Amino acid sequence: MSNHNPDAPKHLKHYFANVDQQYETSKFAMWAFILTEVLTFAGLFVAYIVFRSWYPDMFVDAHKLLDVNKGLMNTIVLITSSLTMALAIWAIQKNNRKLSLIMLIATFVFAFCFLGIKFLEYSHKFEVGQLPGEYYSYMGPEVVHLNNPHIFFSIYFIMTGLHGLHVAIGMGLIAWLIYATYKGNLSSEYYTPMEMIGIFWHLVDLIWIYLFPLFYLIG
Amino acid sequence: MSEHHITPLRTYLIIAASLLFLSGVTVWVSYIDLGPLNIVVAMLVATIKASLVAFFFMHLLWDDKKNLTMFLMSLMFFGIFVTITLLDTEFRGDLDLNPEVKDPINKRAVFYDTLPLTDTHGHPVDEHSDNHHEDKDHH
Amino acid sequence: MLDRLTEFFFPKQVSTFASDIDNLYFFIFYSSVALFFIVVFGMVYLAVKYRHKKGEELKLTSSKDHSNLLESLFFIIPLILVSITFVWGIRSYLKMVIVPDDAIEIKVTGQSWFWTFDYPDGGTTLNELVVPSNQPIKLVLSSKDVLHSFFIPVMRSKMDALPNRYNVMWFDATQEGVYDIFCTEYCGTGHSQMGAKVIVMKPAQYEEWANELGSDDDSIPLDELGAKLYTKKACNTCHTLDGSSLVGPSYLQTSQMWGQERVFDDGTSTVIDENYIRSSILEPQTQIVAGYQSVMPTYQGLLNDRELDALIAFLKSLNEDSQI
Amino acid sequence: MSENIKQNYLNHPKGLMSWLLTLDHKRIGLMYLVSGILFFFLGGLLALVMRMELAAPGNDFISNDTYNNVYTLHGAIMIFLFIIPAIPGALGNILLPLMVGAKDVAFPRLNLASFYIYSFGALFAMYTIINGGVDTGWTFYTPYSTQSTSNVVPMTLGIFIIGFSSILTGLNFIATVHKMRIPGLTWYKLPLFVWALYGTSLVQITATPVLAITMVLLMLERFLGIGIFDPALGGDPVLYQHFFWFYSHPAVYIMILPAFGIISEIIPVHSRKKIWGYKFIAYSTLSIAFIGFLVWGHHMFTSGQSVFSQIVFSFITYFVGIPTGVKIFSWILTMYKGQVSFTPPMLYALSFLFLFTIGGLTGIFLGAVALDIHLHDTYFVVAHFHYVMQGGTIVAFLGGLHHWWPKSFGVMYNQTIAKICAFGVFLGFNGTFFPQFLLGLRGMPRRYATYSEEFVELHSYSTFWSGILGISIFIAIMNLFWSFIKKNKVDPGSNPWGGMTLEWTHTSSPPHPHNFEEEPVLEHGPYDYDKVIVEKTYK
Repeated sequence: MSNHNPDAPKHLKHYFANVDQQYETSKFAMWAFILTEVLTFAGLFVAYIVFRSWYPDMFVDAHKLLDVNKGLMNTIVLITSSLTMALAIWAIQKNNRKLSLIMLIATFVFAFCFLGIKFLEYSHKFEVGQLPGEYYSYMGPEVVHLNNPHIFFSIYFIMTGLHGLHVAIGMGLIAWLIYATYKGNLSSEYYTPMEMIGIFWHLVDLIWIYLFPLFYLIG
Repeated sequence: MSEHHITPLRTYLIIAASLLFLSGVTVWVSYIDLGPLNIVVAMLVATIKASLVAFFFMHLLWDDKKNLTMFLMSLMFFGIFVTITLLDTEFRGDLDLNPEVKDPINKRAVFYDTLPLTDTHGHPVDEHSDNHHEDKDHH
Repeated sequence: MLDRLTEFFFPKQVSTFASDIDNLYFFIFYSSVALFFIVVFGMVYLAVKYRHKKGEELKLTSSKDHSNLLESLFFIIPLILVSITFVWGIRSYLKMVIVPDDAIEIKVTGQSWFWTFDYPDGGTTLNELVVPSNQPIKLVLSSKDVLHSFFIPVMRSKMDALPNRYNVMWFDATQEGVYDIFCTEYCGTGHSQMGAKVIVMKPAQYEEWANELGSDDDSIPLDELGAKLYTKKACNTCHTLDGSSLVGPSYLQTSQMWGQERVFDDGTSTVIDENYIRSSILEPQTQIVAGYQSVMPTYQGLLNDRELDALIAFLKSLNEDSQI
Repeated sequence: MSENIKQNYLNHPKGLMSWLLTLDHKRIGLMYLVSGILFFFLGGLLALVMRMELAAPGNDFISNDTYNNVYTLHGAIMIFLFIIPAIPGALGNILLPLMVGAKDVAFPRLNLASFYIYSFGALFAMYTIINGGVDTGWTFYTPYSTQSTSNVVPMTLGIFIIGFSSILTGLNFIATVHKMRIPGLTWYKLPLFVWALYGTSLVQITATPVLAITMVLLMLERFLGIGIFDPALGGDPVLYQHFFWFYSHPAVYIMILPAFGIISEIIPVHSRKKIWGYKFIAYSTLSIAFIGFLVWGHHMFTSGQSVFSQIVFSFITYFVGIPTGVKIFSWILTMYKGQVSFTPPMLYALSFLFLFTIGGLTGIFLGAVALDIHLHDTYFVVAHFHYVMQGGTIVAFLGGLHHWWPKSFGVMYNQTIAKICAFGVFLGFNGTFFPQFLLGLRGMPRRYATYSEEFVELHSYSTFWSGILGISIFIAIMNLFWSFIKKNKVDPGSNPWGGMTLEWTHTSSPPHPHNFEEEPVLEHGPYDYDKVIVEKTYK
């Protein structure tokens, strides 16, 4: 039992009966992890919903301070990166390592663009004092009549910040995937890590799909 | 691992195109004033987009249904959290016998009283040429 | 019998809804006792009856593992009991939230660590809620700093005091007397000392009291008035008279240091005199005595000039008393 | 069983590193057990300090501030460092893979990571103690927690980190139960402890993320004043309570469900009887786990939440009572026509039934809104949750330790001492906490360092018995560990209680490093005492 079956592929852990069991287990656990991710964001969505219903006018007016163009650009960037990620998995399934590698690098670059645009957005907000919480100091003519716009910016920064953190973590994971693919550790026989990180990356996209309209479009 | 479903390339491209198209649609719609329907439309579009991502990019359509169950469970618990919290926050003072319970005493946080007015670039407007107010802005 | 039991379990019943709540308690109590005895008796009976006797061989045991009758009973009996409890609980609760129209409204403000009561005709008391009997009283609660909770055991009533929000509770006292009020939402160092009293008076007596509110102190000497204020205004929560330090420095110590330098936590110091005492009551946050925390709330608006003078006189007198 | 039976997970491989870097679920379980017990002792010591202070009114023993620190740390340590991680982390880790016939959990590396994350979080909690404590209560209610000058941030950070460990353990167990069962071990043939751990894990992965985000928001409220929970900045403290209890009420079920599982194992084995209503117990576990998410507002009946939600929460709360009642009746009826032996684990199980029934029934008092308003935040609540958490969970945990001790570690404790201690725990517990129901009814608020004269008698009574409770628990646990030192070994093939699940029938005591010598084959269900006679073998 402890003697390992010599025919077993080297990525098969000894405590699994076969490759399929291992793959299915990882994937199922990944989805359980997605559940925890969704519920982490759930807390923030609840805060958003509650405060929006308490301060409807403030939310509508404060959202006009956000830059829709940058938001839309980020949406496009992120959707495209999702596509390239899916294609990277498709390529490795077809055992086309080179294409897979290109797609992963493209995903990485798009992720970088996303954070770049986010950085531009943030730095503008910092300049004009549209900051979270007590650091808020922007009293321009559009908002001077509003009650507590700092709450809108608190929620905006926390939600997009946590999302940005996920993008950054995703970038780290993708960088590792690029390395592993380059080294030839992944193939159509074994691409579990790419599939898992793919799911994570699509989740990041999925959350942005909600953040974008909630903050930039309908405030 | 040969039996795993491989989604055709065409599917991915079509899905990505629809996602981009829907993103355009939701921005376009946001410029039309539909009143309270605004949020409904935006959330509807977002949900369609999210389902496309989940079912096709994340392969839920072809996966073991347990994985889909996990995902739906997360949405269900999110729903529970929102709904029950709103039962409180939306209905405080709902008996209307005690109207004072309904709203906060001070609608606005105190620190706004000391904030100087600014222009759209965040620079203080010298309304009262009040010097010590300005220092506050430089942190 | 039930009265004796009520006395055993509960404090006095003073509000109109107290007896209803106690009856609800006894309904659940008796049902629970019955269920509990079924459980414990069944457990002991089965365990003893089917015990593995010494020398008895191990054998195959019965395969019985369900009984439709028993299982439906498990569902139905508790379901009936909890349904009654739920409906009763809600009915009594609604009585507790719907305030009668003719209620007298008193504003209650919690603050670390005392209660302030503002009466409808003007006038304020600290840590003493005075109300007429047989008259609905509506309390509008709020807090100046952290969460507090206003609990009157004899009225079976309790409500949190939130900062920046009002909460409402009401009661109708049926018996004159002096009863305890506790703070039941944890609020820091002085939480367990944040008690107050509710004084229920006959309506006529209350009228008299309300008319005199705020005008009764002119006749007594300053230091005696100060001694009264020391407990009435809750100074005693944080400042002792025997030299030991609680949350704040003892009055005795301050009194003994009269005319000497006092060092503050920012390194500055000042001479203890009337002005210093006055400003440390009205603006306690500006100068913090070294070794203590900045927790004292301001008494601006809670003490008039004569009362301030009285407290100062009282404090000064402590040193003289101790030397005798 | 073959020659190399002498090889077991405790002696192979050897060396400190082989322990620190072990991927073996049994070793990780043992590490959880030891650290959990240490925190249990620390928390217990703090409890005794509190009881000492409360023996008489006035501040005779410690000051208000010290008392506030002590009770906060008692709560936080017991909940976050002991009860929540200890049962799933220790007993669950050791037993779950054995019970489903797997060689390990689904992700051994994650399992080890989870232990180290827990230790790392615990370091923050310990730093809090060294640095002067934290005085907000384990609930960290805003705005007190945003204003307090004590170590709120290290403590919440520690809890945030421990949350991750909880999530990873949950993920691991769920994947293990779903995917690692041996062929033929269908859901309805699983031991009920596995069902209980499965329910627990579901709650862990669903509720804990919300705790994590709540702690983050609380820290941000302190650093940035974000205005979500702080009323001075437009936030709402009641919203904080919603966030906090969305996790912390389900957390009650994280704590109690594994205890249910342990009891469902002990009673049929020591009664040698098929368990009564297997499916009822299994499904009531899942339904309790689910309903647990809908009732958090009953912790907030005096907070000023809307009347509507008061009614809804009160209504749903009662639905927790019904599946719980079904379980209690099923456990009792399991003994019907069995062969009951009064072994130490069984004594703990019986005392669990007694104590938990009181804990459960007093919950009914608190669910009735009108009555809860009087009882809220009084000693009645303190007594109620100690009857559930200590009389329920910890008594079951002790029972479980005594039950699986010979299996997990291959040594047997002194059974006479164990029985005496079981009585001591039972008496000491009732003596300590029963008077507190009366205190609460008479209006004694909780979290008070001093109190008025009228409560003296009951308080001193409670303090007296708490000493007996403390000593009994301490001796009970020392008795267990003493068997290690005395090397009172049992035969590797022994099955002292005649258990029927895989861990008793298919592996040695202590188990083989890879759990099973040969691939286990399922021969009978977990409680088929009506079909097969399993001998009790010992030594």
